[in-house]
Amino acid sequence: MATFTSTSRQPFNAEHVRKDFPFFETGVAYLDSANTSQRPRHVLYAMDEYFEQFNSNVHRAAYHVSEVATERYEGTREAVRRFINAHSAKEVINTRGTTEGINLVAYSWGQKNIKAGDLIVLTILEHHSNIVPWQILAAKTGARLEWVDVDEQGELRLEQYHALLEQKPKLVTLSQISNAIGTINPAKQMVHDAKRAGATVLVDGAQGAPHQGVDVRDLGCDFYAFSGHKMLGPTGAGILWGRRELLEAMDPFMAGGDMIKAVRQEGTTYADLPLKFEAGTQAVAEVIGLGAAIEYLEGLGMENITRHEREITEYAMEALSELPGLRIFGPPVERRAGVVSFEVEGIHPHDLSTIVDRHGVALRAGHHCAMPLMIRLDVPATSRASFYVYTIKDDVDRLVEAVADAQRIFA
Amino acid sequence: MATFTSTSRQPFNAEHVRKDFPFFETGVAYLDSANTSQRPRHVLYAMDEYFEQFNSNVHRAAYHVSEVATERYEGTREAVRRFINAHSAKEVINTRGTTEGINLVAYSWGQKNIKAGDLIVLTILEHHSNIVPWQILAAKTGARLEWVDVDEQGELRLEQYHALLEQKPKLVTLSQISNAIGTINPAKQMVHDAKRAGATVLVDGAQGAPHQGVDVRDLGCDFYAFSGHKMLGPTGAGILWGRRELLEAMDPFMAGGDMIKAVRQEGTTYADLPLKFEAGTQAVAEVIGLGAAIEYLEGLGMENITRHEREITEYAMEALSELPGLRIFGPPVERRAGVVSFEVEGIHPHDLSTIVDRHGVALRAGHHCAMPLMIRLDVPATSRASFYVYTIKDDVDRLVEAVADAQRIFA
Amino acid sequence: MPGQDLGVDEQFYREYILDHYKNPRNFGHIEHPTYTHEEDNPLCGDVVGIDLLVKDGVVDDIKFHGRGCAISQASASLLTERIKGMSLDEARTIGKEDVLSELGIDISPARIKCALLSLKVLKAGAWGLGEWPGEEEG
Amino acid sequence: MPGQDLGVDEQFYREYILDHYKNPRNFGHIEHPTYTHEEDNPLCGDVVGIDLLVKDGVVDDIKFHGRGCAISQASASLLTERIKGMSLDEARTIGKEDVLSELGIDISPARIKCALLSLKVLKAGAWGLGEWPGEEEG
Ligand SMILES: Cc1ncc(COP(=O)(O)O)c(C=O)c1O
Ligand SMILES: Cc1ncc(COP(=O)(O)O)c(C=O)c1O
Repeated sequence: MATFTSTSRQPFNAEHVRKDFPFFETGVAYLDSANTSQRPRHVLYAMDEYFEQFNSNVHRAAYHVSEVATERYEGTREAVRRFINAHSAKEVINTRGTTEGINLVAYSWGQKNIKAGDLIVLTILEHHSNIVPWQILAAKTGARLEWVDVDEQGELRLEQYHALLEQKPKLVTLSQISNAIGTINPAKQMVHDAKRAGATVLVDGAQGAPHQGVDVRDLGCDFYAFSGHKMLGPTGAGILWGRRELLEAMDPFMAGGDMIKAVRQEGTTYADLPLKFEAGTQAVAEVIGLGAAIEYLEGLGMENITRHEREITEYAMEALSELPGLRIFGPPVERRAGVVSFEVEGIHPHDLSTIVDRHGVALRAGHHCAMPLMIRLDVPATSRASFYVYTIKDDVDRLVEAVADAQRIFA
Repeated sequence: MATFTSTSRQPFNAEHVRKDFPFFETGVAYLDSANTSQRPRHVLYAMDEYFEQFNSNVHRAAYHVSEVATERYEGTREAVRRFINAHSAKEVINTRGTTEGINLVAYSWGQKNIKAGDLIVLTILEHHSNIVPWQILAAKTGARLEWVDVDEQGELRLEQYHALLEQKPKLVTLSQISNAIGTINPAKQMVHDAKRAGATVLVDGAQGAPHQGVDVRDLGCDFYAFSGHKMLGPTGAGILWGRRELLEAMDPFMAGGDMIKAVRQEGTTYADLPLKFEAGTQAVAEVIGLGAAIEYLEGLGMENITRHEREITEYAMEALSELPGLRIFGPPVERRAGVVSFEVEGIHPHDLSTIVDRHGVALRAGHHCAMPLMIRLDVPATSRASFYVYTIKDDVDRLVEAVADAQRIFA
Repeated sequence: MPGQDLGVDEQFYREYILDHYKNPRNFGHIEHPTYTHEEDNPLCGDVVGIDLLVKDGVVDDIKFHGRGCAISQASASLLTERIKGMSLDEARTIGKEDVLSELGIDISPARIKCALLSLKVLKAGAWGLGEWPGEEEG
Repeated sequence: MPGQDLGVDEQFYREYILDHYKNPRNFGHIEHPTYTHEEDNPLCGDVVGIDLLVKDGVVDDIKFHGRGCAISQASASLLTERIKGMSLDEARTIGKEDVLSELGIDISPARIKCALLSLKVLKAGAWGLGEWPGEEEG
């Protein structure tokens, strides 16, 4: 295994952390980590090691290199189990990312358990990946969707949520953190209340897992989906965690190699968890890379990461607020993850993005896959800066300068 | 872009090709390429370049690095279009691999088009990934499955196939090449006949694309699925090609970010092809790697590859046949791809695999995800050696020696 | 690489683009248009609608409305200026390249859709073209 | 790394394993067994079935049948030898480690299932254990 960088041993220091990420040699101020993160050498090395030393498929073969590959592949499963504090690694399913995880639940759990007239509760903060699968399921089954609204600060209206829970929803689905405006939802309390109301609960952890971490047993939900590529891992690997009893009662999602016990012309028996849900050749190198990313995050310490992001976020909110005509969406910094979504009077977010890009600042403009929220906020799009372990104040300074320049141009 | 190795300019020479693959420094005689291939530096560099220089998500952002990433990502789509000679890059859908591609068709096309009593024809040579999705679809819809059998050489019984076509199947699905015993099916003729009988036709190109290449328009099928990881590409990226009219008439498979035009609380409109079928963050680095693999294959020339594999296969069949008690399954070398599946009297394939592994020979033992075929051949498992662009006669010699050693041990 | 391009913004958002954005020409509606059509670019929320009044095969009047980024709105404004008074036949020959060169700036792939939205409205709507080749971009 | 391990095969497939494979002890069936159970390992097609005759809490007779690789069959043969004559209570304490150490060879992860198939049959079948912890391997 590539030896771990010394970063982890020292008190957290983003300037040092940054050195582990080859991308920063480009000089770009990367402010789009809520979209996808950069990846440290530790992760790239883990994948290269696979490609160079034990490149082979997993589970299927009895020769040595394949056994090493299998061990590493399954090693990630155990690392994930530890990272999210799941009861068993059997509950940890490899997916391409959050979207596949949610779709898996919508197909395999939803089509079996949701019936006409059933209520599905979601929130206006959700990412399209946690909206559209339920719209489709509702349309197919005749179930009803109800949305929890937000208040003026972009925080969920809990009294409305509780009123909806009285209608005994079959499923409640919510994000731990909003990718669009950074709201940290009171997920634990909401899950608790939903469970008491008898609902099955899915938590979209796409932003939660990378920035806050999670203890799925403490959180109390039934399903938890997240993406490796947003937490320093490679593209192509993500995780769905589910409670064993639920996963066992579900039909497979995709079918094919590796998810079977025995295939006969007359019919097929399926493999036990977790392989039942991993049909076909998986993203072996990427799963191994995800394991390395988790190792790296654990080395930094999730609390350090959250604290660092809070600092940067506070700094960014203050600095941006000083610009005239700039309006920030979402809650105060105490209930906000490392995301600052804003609009600048008179400059469309896309124009702003183009101009700051010419200053070497990568700023996201758009609806952030949260169109219902944009409509609710009554904006066509926002500009969004999002932060991670490697973000430094200089990145924020460059953003502020670039925005000021755009204001000069558009004045 | 990493500069292309000079390999391509010279007449094909596996000894040279091999030098592009870092894995071979391990000294392992890798004979499991039908399972997954090794990857050349050209592919690893393309991914590293992404991670180091323009690591970002695609389609969603307006800043420079994301535009470069999008350009490369879409560049693969065009490379695939060219490689398979599709009419339009819109027909090229990114998947994790063959299994996901087939499942996509089974869900999105199958659940809409297959009705109770309909006939689905497949073959006994199929991989589980081209069996189990249809068993599930048949069970759900009440459709019938009929299997085309093989003769004693492991070649499809075409008279039986034609009899089945008279029953007007709704869907015919077949592999271009059998991964288990290497049979090259007369796919073009079979597709032609199936189309004449009015069927929709899927071809499983998991072995065809890497070893023979394909011209989907010449082949005449409606869907063609294959895996990047079997053709020098990274794990986690594969392709489904489909005829535009069919893809357009299909519902999406997975839903979420990027596959939408507009999401409203009241309902959602879907993106045009190909994005309609690419929900959520894709395996960006891996798709870019797949593009590099295709470039590399084109540099070598598919005809050279096929010719080289034929030579190695012929050599291997001759050498193995000289061992006492060794029986090779499947057709003569003229109608066989680079796969030699065999059994050795008195030695179980797993024991054989373990012993040759100790000689540094990676040989696959098992059912090769083709259990119905194993039952038909009346063996619990076989040993399988499979070859690719980098296989040299020395690999085969080492296999033969190792098998001879196993025979001494088990004598 | 970016980061080195400081100072080129003024060039990128040329004076006259900003001028067309802030003071759009032919902005508004025509009361009884011969053709009228509106399209949006859902990805970024840009909207452009165009009303055409055709007399004797000539574009007698043209107005646009909409909202969105400077590129989409300036490009619409420029397009209306160009087309007004043209014969329909001549107007039909206007292509992507014309629009882009008239903008006179280096449009990045992600912004091409913004730049071409007004042309798309004209082609897909007013001239009833089903498929719009500009979709291939971006 | 492999490739350097040439010559160790004889050690790996020790004489007595091959002997148990070629000349399995206690092979066959018991006419009226107290317990009988069969399992297969679908992945590689190994099959092992075990019949047990229990008298006064003691394994009076045991026979196995099956087919598969040397490891699975030799391991079954060794297990029957070990258990015959044992009290049921004692036999129940036999664990994975016992079976693996009795084989006395270095079993690679992919072959663990072969080595433990007979123990699984005993535990899951004859002793009615629902879940078999050995599943966690491989
Ligand atoms: C013929 C055939 N079909 C389908 C597959 C499944 O491909 P994948 O595992 O990449 O999804 C394979 C390989 O395993 C194959 O050889
Ligand atoms: C909150 C949230 N949910 C879901 C997703 C979808 O994740 P992915 O695109 O990795 O499937 C994202 C990221 O895009 C997200 O931020």
